[in-house]
Amino acid sequence: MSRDAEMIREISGCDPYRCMKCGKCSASCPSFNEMDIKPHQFVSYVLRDDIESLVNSKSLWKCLSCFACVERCPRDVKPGKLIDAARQIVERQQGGDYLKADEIPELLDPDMPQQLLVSAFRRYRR
Amino acid sequence: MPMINGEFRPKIVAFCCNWCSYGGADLAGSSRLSYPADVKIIRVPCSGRVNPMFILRAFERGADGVIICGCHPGDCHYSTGNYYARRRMTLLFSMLEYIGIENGRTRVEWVSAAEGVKFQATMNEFVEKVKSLGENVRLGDLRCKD
Amino acid sequence: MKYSYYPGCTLKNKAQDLDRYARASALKLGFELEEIPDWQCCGGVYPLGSDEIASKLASVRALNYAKEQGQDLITLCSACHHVLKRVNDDMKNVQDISDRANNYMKLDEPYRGETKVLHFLEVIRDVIGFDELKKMVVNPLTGKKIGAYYGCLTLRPGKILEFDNPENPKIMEDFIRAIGAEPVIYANRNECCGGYISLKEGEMAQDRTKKIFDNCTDMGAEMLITACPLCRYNLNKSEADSKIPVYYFTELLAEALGVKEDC
Amino acid sequence: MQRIGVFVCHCGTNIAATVDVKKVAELVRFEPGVVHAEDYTYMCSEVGQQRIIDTVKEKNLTGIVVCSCSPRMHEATFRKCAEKAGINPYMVEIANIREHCSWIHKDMEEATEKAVILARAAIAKVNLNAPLQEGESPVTKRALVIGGGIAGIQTAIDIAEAGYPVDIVEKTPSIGGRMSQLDKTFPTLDCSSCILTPKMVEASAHPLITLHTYSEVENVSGFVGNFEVDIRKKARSVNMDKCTGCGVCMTKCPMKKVPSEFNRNLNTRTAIYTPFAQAVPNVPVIDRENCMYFKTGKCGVCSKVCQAGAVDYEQQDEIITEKYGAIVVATGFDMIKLDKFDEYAYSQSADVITSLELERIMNAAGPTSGHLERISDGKAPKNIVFIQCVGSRCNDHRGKPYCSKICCMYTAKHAMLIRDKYPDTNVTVFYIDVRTPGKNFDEFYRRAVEQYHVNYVKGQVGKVVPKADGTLDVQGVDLLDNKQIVVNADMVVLAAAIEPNPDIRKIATMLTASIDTNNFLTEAHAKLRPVESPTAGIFLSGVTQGPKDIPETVSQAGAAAVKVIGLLAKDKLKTNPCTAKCDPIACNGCSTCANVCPYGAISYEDQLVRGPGVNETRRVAVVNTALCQGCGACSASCPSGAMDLQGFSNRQLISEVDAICR
Repeated sequence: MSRDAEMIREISGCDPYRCMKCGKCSASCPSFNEMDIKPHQFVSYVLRDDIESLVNSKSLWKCLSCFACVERCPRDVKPGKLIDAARQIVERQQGGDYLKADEIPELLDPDMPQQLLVSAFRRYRR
Repeated sequence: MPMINGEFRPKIVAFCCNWCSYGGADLAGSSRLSYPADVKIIRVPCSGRVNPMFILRAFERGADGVIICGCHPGDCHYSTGNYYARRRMTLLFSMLEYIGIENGRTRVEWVSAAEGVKFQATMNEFVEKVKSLGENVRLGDLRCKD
Repeated sequence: MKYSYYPGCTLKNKAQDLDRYARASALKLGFELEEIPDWQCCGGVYPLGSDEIASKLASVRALNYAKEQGQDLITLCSACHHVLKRVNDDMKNVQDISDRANNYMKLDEPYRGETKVLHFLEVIRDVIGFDELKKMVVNPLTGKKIGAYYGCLTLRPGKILEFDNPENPKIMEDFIRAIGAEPVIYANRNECCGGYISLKEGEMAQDRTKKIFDNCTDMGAEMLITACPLCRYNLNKSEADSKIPVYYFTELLAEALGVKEDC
Repeated sequence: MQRIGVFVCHCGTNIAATVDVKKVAELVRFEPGVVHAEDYTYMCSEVGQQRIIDTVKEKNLTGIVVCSCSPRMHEATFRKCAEKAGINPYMVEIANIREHCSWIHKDMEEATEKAVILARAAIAKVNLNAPLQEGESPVTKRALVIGGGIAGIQTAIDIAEAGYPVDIVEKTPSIGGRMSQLDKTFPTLDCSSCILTPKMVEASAHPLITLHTYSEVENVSGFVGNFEVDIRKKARSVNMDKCTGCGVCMTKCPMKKVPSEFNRNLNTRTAIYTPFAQAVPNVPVIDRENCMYFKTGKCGVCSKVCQAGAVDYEQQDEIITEKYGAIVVATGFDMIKLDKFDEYAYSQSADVITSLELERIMNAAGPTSGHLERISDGKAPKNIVFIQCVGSRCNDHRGKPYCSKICCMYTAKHAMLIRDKYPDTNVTVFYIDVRTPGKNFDEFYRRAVEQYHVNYVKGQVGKVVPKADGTLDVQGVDLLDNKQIVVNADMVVLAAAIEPNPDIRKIATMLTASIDTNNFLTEAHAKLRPVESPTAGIFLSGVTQGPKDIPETVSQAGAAAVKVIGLLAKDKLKTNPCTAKCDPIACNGCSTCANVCPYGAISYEDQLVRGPGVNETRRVAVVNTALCQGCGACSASCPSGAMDLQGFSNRQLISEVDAICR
């Protein structure tokens, strides 16, 4: 297993081998349609060691961290945590922040709660 | 200190009741769930059969840890043997601690015949714990030393 | 009864009413919210990585402060509630995180998750009781059909937050009943509003909120209540035809208790 | 001094691949008492056993150590072999160098060293072994079956047909069990009642079968061949001998709002009731918790209308005690509660139902008289979604880790029956895997797809959203299409996991039968003794041992019956000679041992004790070997060391400890 795959397992604390490919995560995911790699496929990418595709996937930035997949996964695999780990690899190693500071002013709107910015920063940037 | 490749290898005696834990150990075996070879199992009909004398003897003869495994509470093949074992061992272990045999060297665990995985996990944990405590020097009978 | 109170960033700014109404209602209900001095932002999202420590320390500080005061800690914002409860669970049950966080903190006495974290609603349910609340209501919202919107952060993961049944919660429905209105139960009340995604993918958030409004209005809701400033923002930004007004639950609480005008 | 032979088994490569068997034989040759040591490929084979017999004779052996697999596997084999060779079978000890050594270690040196130590311990023990004689105990030629479902009924009929009396204890007012709730059965679509009812009648009419319905086992004592069981016969409030089964009481009972357990609470029953029309015995019971008379003292309608004068409000629970030689557990299953699976909206919508509820709806005697109707509004559903594996194959806190085994087939059955009877109804099945091993099973499932055009979708359902118009939006995934889909349904059917009857814990404890982590009873050997409990005299029938369908249950019920018959056919049983023994010289009659003995096997008598410096008559402990089961609790608690356990004596166990710690 590659270092990245190892790291994903370590950061997430998830064991992809427990997955039985039932699709419960993809059935629950509110962002399914916007994702290129679907939640139930995350596991296969980690097991196949194809972290490259995973970190370049749009899905990383479409996950809402709503934990529906985590709550409902019958095998305790927690795909949501896997995708978050992949996101962190991107942010930590490759500086591939999804949100640049200079983008912000134009995204702002006067009603926007601080919480949104804080959360987005946490999720999108190192 | 018994060392293999520079690593301390403890002597561990496991008393396993014939009905549950011995079967659990068999299941661990047939499921190929490995645990350190330091553990040697003695079959007893019931955890309630284990006389405190056996444990003292083991420590005297240089054992570094002793574990007693029986049926889960309520599941004893002889109804109540494991309850007696639990009470007896609680007393014995606190006395042993008093004379310097650390609590980590003694343990009572319930393992059913269906719990091969638990047997393995218990043994792995116990061996690690005993290893971290090092050799038992407190009760060793000097006459038995080389 | 006094509680350590962790308001969180948004309640100091964009969601001041959530905070104001809560404080006034609390006094009326017979407990006091003592704001934790120098609290720091929880970060809005719980850091999922099992090796993340620094981002959890702000929560640990607040939790430890409450422990020192010998008080339970109350939050109002769903996100703060989520982060604080989960960090608290880590401190209690995840040895590695707990040890490392304590190493950073260098407290006189290590913090091991002793503080009890409560959502404002949990205090009403578990300490005061909905029956008691009902008795204190002076302006019952009779006839109003209200949908509760929980979102994700208050409920999941159910095993750690232990807030309510994560798939079929009832705490807000009981609350709605207690203030004299009629709860409208709809399945999507625990589906995500889009969260922070609305910053960069507005259409995604539009799609999520539409699903929620479609479902709750279909079941007959006339207004929604929420505990989360972010949920409220996203719902308010919705362009769905089925859109209905969204309030913080504290606003309705203050109204029912007759303290809204004091705020 | 013993003359011991050590026989090291290769078990093919099972042992020999990781343990240097030759070295083991070589190293133990010089242990005290050992006069012979050899290794052989398969010690348990006929050739292997003959080698042991020949060596015993040739070298005049008095004891045998076999280093092989677990004694739980082949101890009996080698004891018989010793007996053939002319030495006492209890002079054999097994060193378990397979399960406890070769199978779990990889390093040859390490495994060999451990094997030698285990062999030394066994040798040390044999050095102290003494010949033991098995005793005999009589067999009560009567069997008890706990549970009156198809498993219990079949076992009882088979035992009775062999000429032995059998009692069935059934908790509910009627025998029949789960099978009586079913509509049709797969894979042949027989009507369940049509094949079950005759069996129920046969059981009740059989001269050798006694039914104790509305009864529960309260206490069990004794041991194989000689169990004594207390059975609580709950007060029926109806005299079984007088009741004619006319049913007038049930039609007149004013309390009609009690949820019907038999119909899975889909409709109601009266307070005086039989669970279903074909109940056996066809005698109602009064549900005292819901009966007006018992609650308020007013009413008494049933008593007034009963022409036979059978209603008896004064009836009390009765406890009877019976003796049995064997006990069969056939307590069956229930479906898990679905309160942790609210994403399927089971508790939010009346039209989300379990498969067992659908069985009742489809059943002509059920709450809708067999018409497929929605529970909420009585309308015929046009779109039905089935969801598989609800709570099965879960290793989280919500469900069960095992496959419930029957759901794939009954769902195919339901889908097929619905499409057959209501061809304009669309049926969608969300599945993870379709598991259909069994004769004509896969063909059956394929028929559902090919002939009845049932829409099978590989994937799970994430959420069921009830809508204002009464329909349900089922959001799932089609994994093969890689699409999230929403199916609008009128009815959703959940294949909830099955779990053992919740009473099984209590029953297993009474029987001292072991139970696994999922509350299924453990078999004595998973492959070779699947219908026997490790506790002698206890047998397993049906789902109590693990999930299974009707054909499998019936086969297993028959197998359990055969084992029972084999036991009851014996006039005497050999008893375990490893019993406790008291040394009167050391015994001071303190009673500690009698207090811990779970079998009451220890009594005290005045004996003339003679020994070095002793010559007096005093009170000493005496063991009744017929009652003693050999647990050794007495010997561990004896303060003076007088009480010892033969076969596991203090000296023997200490010698093992010494050998290991050497």
